Amino acid sequence: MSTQDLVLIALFCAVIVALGLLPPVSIAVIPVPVTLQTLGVMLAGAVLGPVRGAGACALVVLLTVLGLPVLSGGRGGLGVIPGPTGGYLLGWIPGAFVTGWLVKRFAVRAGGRLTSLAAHFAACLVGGLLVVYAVGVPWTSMTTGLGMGKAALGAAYFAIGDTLKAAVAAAVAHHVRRSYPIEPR
Amino acid sequence: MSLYVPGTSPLHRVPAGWKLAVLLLCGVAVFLTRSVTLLGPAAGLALVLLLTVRAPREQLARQLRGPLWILAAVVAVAALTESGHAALVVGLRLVILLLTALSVTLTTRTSELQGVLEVMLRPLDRAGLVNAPAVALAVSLALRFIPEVFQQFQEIREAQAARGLRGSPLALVVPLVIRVLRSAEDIAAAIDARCYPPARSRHPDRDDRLSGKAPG
Amino acid sequence: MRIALDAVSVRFGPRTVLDAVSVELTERRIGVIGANGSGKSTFARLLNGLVLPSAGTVLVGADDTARDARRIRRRVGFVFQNPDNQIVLPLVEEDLAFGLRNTGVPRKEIPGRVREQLADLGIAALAGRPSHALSGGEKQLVALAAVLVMRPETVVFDEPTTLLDLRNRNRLRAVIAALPQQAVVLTHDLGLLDGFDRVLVLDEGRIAYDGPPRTAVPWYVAHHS
Amino acid sequence: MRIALDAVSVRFGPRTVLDAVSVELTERRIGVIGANGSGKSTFARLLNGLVLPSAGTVLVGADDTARDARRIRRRVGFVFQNPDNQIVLPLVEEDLAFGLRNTGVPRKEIPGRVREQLADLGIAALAGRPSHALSGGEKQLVALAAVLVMRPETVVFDEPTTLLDLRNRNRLRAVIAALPQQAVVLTHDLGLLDGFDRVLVLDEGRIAYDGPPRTAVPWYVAHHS
Ligand SMILES: Nc1ncnc2c1ncn2[C@@H]1O[C@H](COP(=O)(O)OP(=O)(O)OP(=O)(O)O)[C@@H](O)[C@H]1O
Ligand SMILES: Nc1ncnc2c1ncn2[C@@H]1O[C@H](COP(=O)(O)OP(=O)(O)OP(=O)(O)O)[C@@H](O)[C@H]1O
Ligand SMILES: O=C(O)CCCC[C@@H]1SC[C@@H]2NC(=O)N[C@@H]21
Ligand SMILES: [Mg+2]
Ligand SMILES: [Mg+2]
Repeated sequence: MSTQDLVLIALFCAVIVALGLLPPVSIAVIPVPVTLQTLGVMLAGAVLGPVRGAGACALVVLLTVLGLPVLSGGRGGLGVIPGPTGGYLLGWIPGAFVTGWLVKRFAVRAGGRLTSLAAHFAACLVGGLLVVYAVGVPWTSMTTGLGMGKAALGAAYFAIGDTLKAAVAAAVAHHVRRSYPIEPR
Repeated sequence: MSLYVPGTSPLHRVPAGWKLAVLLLCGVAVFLTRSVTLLGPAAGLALVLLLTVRAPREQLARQLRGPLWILAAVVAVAALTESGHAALVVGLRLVILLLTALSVTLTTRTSELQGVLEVMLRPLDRAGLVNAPAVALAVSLALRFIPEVFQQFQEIREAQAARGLRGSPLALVVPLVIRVLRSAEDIAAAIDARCYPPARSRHPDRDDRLSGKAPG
Repeated sequence: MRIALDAVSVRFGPRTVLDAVSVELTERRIGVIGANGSGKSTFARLLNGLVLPSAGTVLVGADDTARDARRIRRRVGFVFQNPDNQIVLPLVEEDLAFGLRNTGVPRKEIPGRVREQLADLGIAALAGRPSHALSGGEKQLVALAAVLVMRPETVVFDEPTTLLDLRNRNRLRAVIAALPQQAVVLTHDLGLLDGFDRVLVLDEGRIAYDGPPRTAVPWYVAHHS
Repeated sequence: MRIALDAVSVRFGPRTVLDAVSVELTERRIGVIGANGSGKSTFARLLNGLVLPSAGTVLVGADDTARDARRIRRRVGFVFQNPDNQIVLPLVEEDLAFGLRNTGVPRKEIPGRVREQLADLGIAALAGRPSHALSGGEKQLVALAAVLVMRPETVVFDEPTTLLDLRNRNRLRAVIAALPQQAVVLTHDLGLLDGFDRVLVLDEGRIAYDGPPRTAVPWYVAHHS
């Protein structure tokens, strides 16, 4: 891993954190973490590629565990992991990886504007949504003792927002690739 | 920017490694029982522990507000679909985990935790699975650039607001990401110029060409 | 426009960066000078609500920056010390057009105004260039153009000449002199202030001198070195 | 140290930014001046392999920047135009210590050398401050300190005075004059070049003039405005 890879990992970690510092787009009154940070997670994968993207997310997890207030609403600390959303947070790592892998495999060489956008969108959706939930939901079920079906309610709650975020992430990644291409890795 | 609250409470004085070990045990233990007569007093103990830390009230509120809402939702679902007992067990378990973990977080410096991290990474480093100094550098770099990136974010938003745009995520994030990619080249060069990685690293000097962007 | 600071302090944690500053800015050409770290950029950021006072109030016209930041930002253009954060679209001409589109300037007029503004600053040739691949000075001029093309009522310049060569510095001086609007210029480039109406000298977060450049600049030079 | 450019061209896509430049740099104090966009920063980045030639070769001592970039970067210190990208750790003193730790300076000596370097530049008071909360000029001085504390054989300065006030500009002039090493300084601040051994004037990617500051600076001023 070159120095530049390391720097990109740290900087995208910073982007993910910064997205959490923005005033949250609160969908409901309940302060459940509907967070722009998942946009950053998808971007990390889609722009940097699988390895560095996953690295950036792993770094966010590490900072969280080290007790830094890096999650939305200035939360952090060890307690997040065994909490009900801990699985989603951990799911960011494979989520970014899968997003990046799919982008690298299908989206980079996609021909037209629409194909490229669609490919990026699909990658963000599969990685940033499906994979993240695939870790998050069983985790919620485990830590709360609720059945999988009930734990999936949470995922349903996040899904609309996350689909929108995947669309934004796809558009951003597409534009960035046009005006400042770097090779996904 | 850490959550650490300076202080001299008993918990402040326990070495970080011990606190983490106990926390881990606690995490396993709460799942081994469904007895309310055990979990109840344990939750009370966890609360007392948190109070000995003497953290500022706003700090506690910020860390607890979100999780407590989720907790309430989970307990409500459990009570409605299962039983009162099940709901109580779930609620107590989560409360114990939340409060003890928070107590550790509030009383342990980031640097101490980094120390523990280093110790834990050492065997992995030796086995060639992780590059521990690189992880340490990544953590420091992130800490350095979180405020910087946030400031850039605000300035970009600012510049756009001044030019009549509000809340277009695309126009906000594209320039930010491009800036980040560009500055990564310079930052990496600055780090290399200061002789990173250190000479005795396991990773021999590879001449990894810095930028895919450089001509030639 | 009348900008009024009333007993404004700015603190970052334990550090007091501006200390009970009261001043009323009504002149057309106002310079602000002072040593590194004296509080100039912080002062500038107060004027459009990017920094809010820890104590005291900042009024821009009749608006309070703590409450009406959004409206104020449209009236007070801001040229940042670092041009990188200010250029938002991939091509220079797109970037200039961006603000105009947002404020509802008729589509047909936009290319003309963009061209005119670029020509004004002598950078017509940069129109089609990617904005992230400009040299330092080129960026600074583009960032400036992007603010001026919006024709704000007041323009705040935070060190606008740092990356410019001789010719562009002179051009900028002429551009500022010809601006119909009020201009507040923070700079270490003291020559830029010739012909200004008023110069404030900041020192450790207070206004240490306030007068015409004829007396303020020598005062600063004498007290500073 | 001897730095030799042999028929070096740099192209970015269709644009030729440096055009078959051949020059040998052996003097101790070398200035490079030229209009905005003339190719100064690109020239500087060639010297430590941050930009690689599209054609031709750059030799630093006996090393080719296209092959030995990493080794060269340890010998050629580089002070960037934008200090933000150069301060890499959260606290000022940590940032200066970083390079020293990497080169295996004994742990015990590091704090002393850091303090000494900060004091040399008159910024001892910044030691414990967080890097992101510095003013522009403070950042520029810290970035400079972080490079100088490494004691490289050659130091390349890309516009080192842009954000500095009068006092710090004079201090920097004195620091450069006193440097034991070779220094290559790219700047629009022509006064900085007094007493230099040699000044190159770049114009649209070529060396348009090459001589002592006594003749080169007037030549540039005459041809440029
Ligand atoms: N966000 C912040 N947090 C803490 N301190 C800050 C912050 N921003 C600025 N400062 C400090 O406040 C002081 C004034 O900063 P400011 O940027 O206003 O200075 P300035 O006069 O513009 O300096 P320069 O000429 O170097 O640009 C500096 O000492 C700086 O370190
Ligand atoms: N990565 C790049 N891609 C395309 N063009 C570039 C790139 N970097 C620089 N340029 C162009 O090359 C030319 C020379 O740039 P350079 O930064 O070397 O100029 P400079 O002399 O340092 O200017 P300044 O005084 O404004 O800093 C400029 O016209 C710039 O737009
Ligand atoms: O902030 C946390 O507590 C950890 C992350 C939990 C957020 C998850 S990620 C997927 C889903 N989408 C959101 O917007 N939030 C949740
Ligand atoms: Mg400033
Ligand atoms: Mg330059």
